[in-house]
Amino acid sequence: MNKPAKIENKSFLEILNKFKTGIGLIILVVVLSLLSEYFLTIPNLLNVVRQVSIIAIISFGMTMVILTGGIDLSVGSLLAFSGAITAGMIVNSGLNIFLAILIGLAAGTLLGLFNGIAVAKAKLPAFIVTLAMMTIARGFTLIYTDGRPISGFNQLFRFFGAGYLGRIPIPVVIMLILLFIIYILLKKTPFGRYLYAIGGNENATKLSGINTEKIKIAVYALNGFLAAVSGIILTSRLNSAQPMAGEGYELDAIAAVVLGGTSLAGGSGTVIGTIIGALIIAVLNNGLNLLNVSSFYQLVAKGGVILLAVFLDRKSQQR
Amino acid sequence: MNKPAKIENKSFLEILNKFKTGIGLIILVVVLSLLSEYFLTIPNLLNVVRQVSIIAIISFGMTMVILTGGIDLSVGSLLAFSGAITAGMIVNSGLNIFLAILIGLAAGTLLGLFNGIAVAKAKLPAFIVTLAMMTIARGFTLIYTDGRPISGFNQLFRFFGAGYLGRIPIPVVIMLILLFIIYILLKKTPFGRYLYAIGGNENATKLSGINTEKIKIAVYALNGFLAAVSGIILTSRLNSAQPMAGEGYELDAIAAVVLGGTSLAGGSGTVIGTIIGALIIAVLNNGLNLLNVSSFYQLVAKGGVILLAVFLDRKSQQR
Amino acid sequence: MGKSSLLEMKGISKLFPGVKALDKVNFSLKKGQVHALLGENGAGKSTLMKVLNGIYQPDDGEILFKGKKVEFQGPAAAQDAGLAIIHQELELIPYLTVAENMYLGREPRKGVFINYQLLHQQTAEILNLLGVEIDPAAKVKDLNIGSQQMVEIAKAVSQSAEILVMDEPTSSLTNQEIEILFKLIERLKKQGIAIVYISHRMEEVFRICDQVTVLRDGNFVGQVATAETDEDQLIKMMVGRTIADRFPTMKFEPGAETLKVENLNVPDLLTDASFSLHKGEILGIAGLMGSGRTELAKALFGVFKETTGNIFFKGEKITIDSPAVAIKNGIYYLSEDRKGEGLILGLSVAENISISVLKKLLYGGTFIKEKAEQDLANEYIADLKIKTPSASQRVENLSGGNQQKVVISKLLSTQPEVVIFDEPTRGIDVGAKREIYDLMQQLVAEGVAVILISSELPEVLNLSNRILVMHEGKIKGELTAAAADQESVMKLATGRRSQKDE
Amino acid sequence: MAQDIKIGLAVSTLNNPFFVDLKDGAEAKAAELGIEILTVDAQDDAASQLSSVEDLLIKQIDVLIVNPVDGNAVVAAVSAANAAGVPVITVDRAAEGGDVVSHIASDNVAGGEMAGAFIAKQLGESGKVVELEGIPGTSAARDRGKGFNQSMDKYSDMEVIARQPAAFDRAEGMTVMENILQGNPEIDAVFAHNDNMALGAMEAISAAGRSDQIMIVGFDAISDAVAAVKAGKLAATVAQKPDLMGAMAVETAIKVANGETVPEYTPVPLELITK
Ligand SMILES: Nc1ncnc2c1ncn2[C@@H]1O[C@H](COP(=O)(O)OP(=O)(O)OP(=O)(O)O)[C@@H](O)[C@H]1O
Ligand SMILES: Nc1ncnc2c1ncn2[C@@H]1O[C@H](COP(=O)(O)OP(=O)(O)OP(=O)(O)O)[C@@H](O)[C@H]1O
Ligand SMILES: [Mg+2]
Ligand SMILES: [Mg+2]
Repeated sequence: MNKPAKIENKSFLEILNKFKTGIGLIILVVVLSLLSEYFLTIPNLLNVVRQVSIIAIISFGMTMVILTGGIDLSVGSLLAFSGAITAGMIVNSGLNIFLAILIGLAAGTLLGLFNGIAVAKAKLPAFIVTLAMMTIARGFTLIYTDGRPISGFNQLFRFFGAGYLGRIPIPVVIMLILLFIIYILLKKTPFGRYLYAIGGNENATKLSGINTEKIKIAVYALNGFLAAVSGIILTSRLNSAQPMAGEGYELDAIAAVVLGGTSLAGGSGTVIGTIIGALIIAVLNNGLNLLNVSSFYQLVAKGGVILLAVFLDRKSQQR
Repeated sequence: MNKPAKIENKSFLEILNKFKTGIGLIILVVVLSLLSEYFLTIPNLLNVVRQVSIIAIISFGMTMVILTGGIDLSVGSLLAFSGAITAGMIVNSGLNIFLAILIGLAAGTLLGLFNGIAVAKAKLPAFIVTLAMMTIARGFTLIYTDGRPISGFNQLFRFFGAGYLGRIPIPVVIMLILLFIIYILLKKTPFGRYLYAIGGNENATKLSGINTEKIKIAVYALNGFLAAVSGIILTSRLNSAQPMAGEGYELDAIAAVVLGGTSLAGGSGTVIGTIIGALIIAVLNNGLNLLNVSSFYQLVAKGGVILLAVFLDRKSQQR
Repeated sequence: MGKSSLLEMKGISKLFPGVKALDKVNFSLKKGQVHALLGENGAGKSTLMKVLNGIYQPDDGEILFKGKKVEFQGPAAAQDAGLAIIHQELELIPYLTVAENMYLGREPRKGVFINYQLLHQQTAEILNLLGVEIDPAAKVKDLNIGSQQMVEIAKAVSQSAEILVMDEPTSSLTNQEIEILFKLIERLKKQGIAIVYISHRMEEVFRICDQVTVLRDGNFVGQVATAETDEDQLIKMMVGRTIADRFPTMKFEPGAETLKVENLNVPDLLTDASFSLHKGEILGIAGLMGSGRTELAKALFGVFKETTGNIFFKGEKITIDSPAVAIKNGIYYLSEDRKGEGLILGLSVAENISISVLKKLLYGGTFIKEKAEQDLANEYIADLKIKTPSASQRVENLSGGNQQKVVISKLLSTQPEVVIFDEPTRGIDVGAKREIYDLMQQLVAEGVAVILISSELPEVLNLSNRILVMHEGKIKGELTAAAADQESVMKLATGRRSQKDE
Repeated sequence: MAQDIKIGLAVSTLNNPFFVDLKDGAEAKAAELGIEILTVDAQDDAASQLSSVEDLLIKQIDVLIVNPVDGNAVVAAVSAANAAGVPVITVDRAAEGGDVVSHIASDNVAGGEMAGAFIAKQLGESGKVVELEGIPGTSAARDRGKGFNQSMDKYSDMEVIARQPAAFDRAEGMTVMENILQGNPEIDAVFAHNDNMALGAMEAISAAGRSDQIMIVGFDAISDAVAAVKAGKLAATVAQKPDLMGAMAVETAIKVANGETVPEYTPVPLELITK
């Protein structure tokens, strides 16, 4: 039988494919380096990774949600809500910073948990549940902040968004740690494998005796948690909790996930792909600014490059 | 055998279900009538149907796209683009109104066609293609209008958005005509049947000798066309083409479709459900305005009611 | 049903909305017994086993396991108690590996992590035990159906259960793999494991089963020892009447050449396929699983883009680059994958039957004539005896055999001149099988040219006029009906020697 | 002399004609003086503004002109510029911290008050008024609303009977106004936080045939609105001079780059445009 040969063949192709998404990024980097002398400099690259960190952290959570075949449109609002709660706890209620952060994280997790219960237990479509949550959490945020930004933090709190470890910005450090943890979670733990299983064939997973509802609830809660982490970093970075923060981030995060090769139908994808996808978007934004492309043309260019990137990626997968 | 009983049973349940989405709407109407004396008046109801027409027309197209298992996030931008082109043709290029409208419709259809080709031929994920198109078409619109509204039409053009047939606003007339046509299209023609078939099992449909690619391309083009119709009505109604018109409409349209009971996975759903879904959203907006609910609480209430509506709907389907 | 019963199911009833799938069914099983569960499609076999495994809760009746009353709240509870099931429909996760699938929910762990080393080791052991060569680290999506079925079997075996349910485990296995399975069953039996065996293949039942329980329309018909019964009696119990012969006597009057294929190639899948096909004959294609029979059929049907070679239809060269073109030319392919490629489950029986000819059922070239569509469907429902409450029933709710008849109706509605049947009787009960054979007979009599691909060798041998044998994407030889027997076909199929028309 | 000065201009959004005018004013001035100007657009997202300012700093600009999305959030961007030794000028909205050498703006609170006073005067200090609010949480919505309501509070017989958000959007302004019209048979005036909403409301009111009963006041003086005021369809609009603002910002930036001293605050005149 020629079966073993076939399998080797396949996985070789797959490696090539994984590589391909990365290649899209590399091509982009090379082109931008040629076009702008500022692009390939250490300060700018640090700049780009710092910029990517907020969206990247959200898109890690989004990857997990999408792996199960779900979607979460509420992340941008959860981000704003958690940021606002944290800021409010510090500025208005005068809480200890770490306690405030804990409460902020809990707030995001809780709303995520609600998403999860509505999707897993009540069996409502994730799209609608999280769309409703997007509106509701935004409302909560505006009510809580009375529509005004909250600001006035001390230096310690600013560390999370604006601090450095050596030359590496703290948001990047946090992002890398989370990337590592989630990579391991997906690759090495039963929980991670169950996410793929649920996305691949939920019924079969249930028949294998796995409590799929619990897993799905956990994923949405985790996603809320990660949105909260982003929200707190953003609040710290901007030195202000903006009630409208994170608007539209859900689409950026989903785009990063799909550019990274994760199927929207669930069941296949990696968080490494996602970070590459997020980097493509961030490098693009940065490059277009450096090239001084005017903002209307930026929209066209950004859409075009995303289309091209996913086209190249799928092309390579088709053969 | 007790099988005949089963079928009657099923279709009875199905009728009840269809009815249920409508019941959600009826409950909403009753509650609002009790809360506001202005709600259940002829002028206000005409008002609501006129308001719903724009989103409804888009969501008819969205229903078809979603039936095939696809999605279109670009409708809001296509709406703006077509409106701007039409307005530009009239105001800047001084074209005849009908010619201008034809060009506007062609513009929307063309971009929709591009979506279709990218999805059907290049086999790219609809989510990403239309997300990119959302950005690109918005960019085109901003470039074409230089970010400024275009206005200054004659009375004839204003007829489409602001005119009346008897007491019925023209946008409502157009919406009803389109509703009828699309209802027939879906129910009575091979094209409509193929949409359900593709959403149900694309592979099997192809092997049954149907050119699924052509059908899918046509659906996205049709969706672009309907977005253009909406865009032209909106431009006429506002007496101005706004470059940022239609932002976020894609989510409203998708929400209407899903509230109307169409499955996001494709293969099942009706355009009648969609119009009910769109009405739920419009009635809700209208009611909250009439009740003078303050803006932040409106968000929470809107999200909550959508969640409730879909919950009741799914609840009734589960038994 | 003595004291030593390992399992007793008594008076089990199960109602689905409007369908009584099980009506006071009894079933008992002893330690070390291989017990066949027989019945037509839709008789309730799978449902009974799902009740046993805690997937469904019975509406009535009780289950005694080792003499104690049990109520499994879910599959996990049944697994813990020592029950395992091989599902009729493959229930595997495409993007997970073989090992991950086998131990899904039961992964060996090292702290919070999966112990992959141990996992692969355990998997390899089980696979070795079964004697199949499958890489534990391969993704399931990259395996062919047969290997996937073996993984499903291995998964159940790995649970070291006391009762093992096998729901049609052989429907997509090669003969070789079936032999492996039977050896495994013997071994498990010796270890005292009780096996429930569901199959539509009589010869298998007589070969490995001790006892037979028969269900009909959700009712318990009877239980007999295999040694004390014969095929005819079992068939009578199943369908309520006797079926004279398993195969009809075929009469061929091959006419003019309908199809001539020269050097048909599909990169990596098919090499230089050449053959001809005549009106009024059945051309059988035999081969092991993975030999490229399906690819040959699909290449003819225009599924692949990179096909090369010449196809002559009634002497005229044609280019088939899509199924639509093939159907226009009077060629129709019946897929081996009923759910994946044959049916649109959410649509009704009528909508499925009419889909290929919808354009011929129009008013003014635009609107579907619903009456004509219903009539068309009802005609086939009557002709093919499709068991359905009405033409507007969703296909999803039909049993497997009746679903297959719907796909065949779809094919017939196009009035094809060339029909390619790919595994037309997979998972189909004896009664329905015979009906499908009769239908082929009728097609041939009407002058249709038929290609029959089947992994059930008796089917190919009994029904074909000529037989092509494939191996590794190549046609290895052609045999006439008279010259062909099990042995000569297998020789070619395993690639041992090449020959032409012996 | 000024030839090799490089100015960075970070605009809050170009999806609004007001800021397009601001940008055009700045770019026209820069072109006139032969100065390089790099424009970035934050699309009303504070985080995106910070990122794009960082990108500008990478390009070693000499002066940063920033039109903040939000006064608090922009502090991070201002600090980044400060850290890079780049002087910062704010336009239209002020930064709540960091070192800003000059601020150029018209006063939105004052504008809101101006509109309120105008309405009160026209109505004889007694009447029912509707307020169409901008996007909740934006400073323009906050400040214009604040000014307007401060002036309303001064008159005991002026009553704000409905207050609804309409997203600074014309279609939304129309829809919301339609709904308010249904619920309120008596309305004397509408104040909208921008002209887009005012023009939307105007369409709704004229469709309802109540144009002669309700006066409408907008904000921004975009060209459509000015035309409507001329035609007597809008009662007034509060004019800011965005193009002037942009031009003044560039002039100030050049002075800063050349080491000249500039005033800390330069007010740009506001003007109530009436027929
Ligand atoms: N989940 C379900 N919902 C509704 N009806 C069902 C369901 N599962 C099975 N049925 C019905 O119950 C009956 C028994 O089905 P079952 O699957 O047990 O048959 P089977 O004997 O295994 O047939 P086959 O040989 O085709 O596998 C059929 O009429 C089937 O349509
Ligand atoms: N979609 C596919 N992608 C890649 N390889 C495939 C695909 N489908 C089939 N193959 C491979 O092509 C070869 C032939 O397929 P297949 O098993 O369907 O052959 P067959 O002779 O029709 O067998 P059978 O009909 O008994 O299943 C096998 O090696 C199979 O793994
Ligand atoms: Mg079964
Ligand atoms: Mg095959």
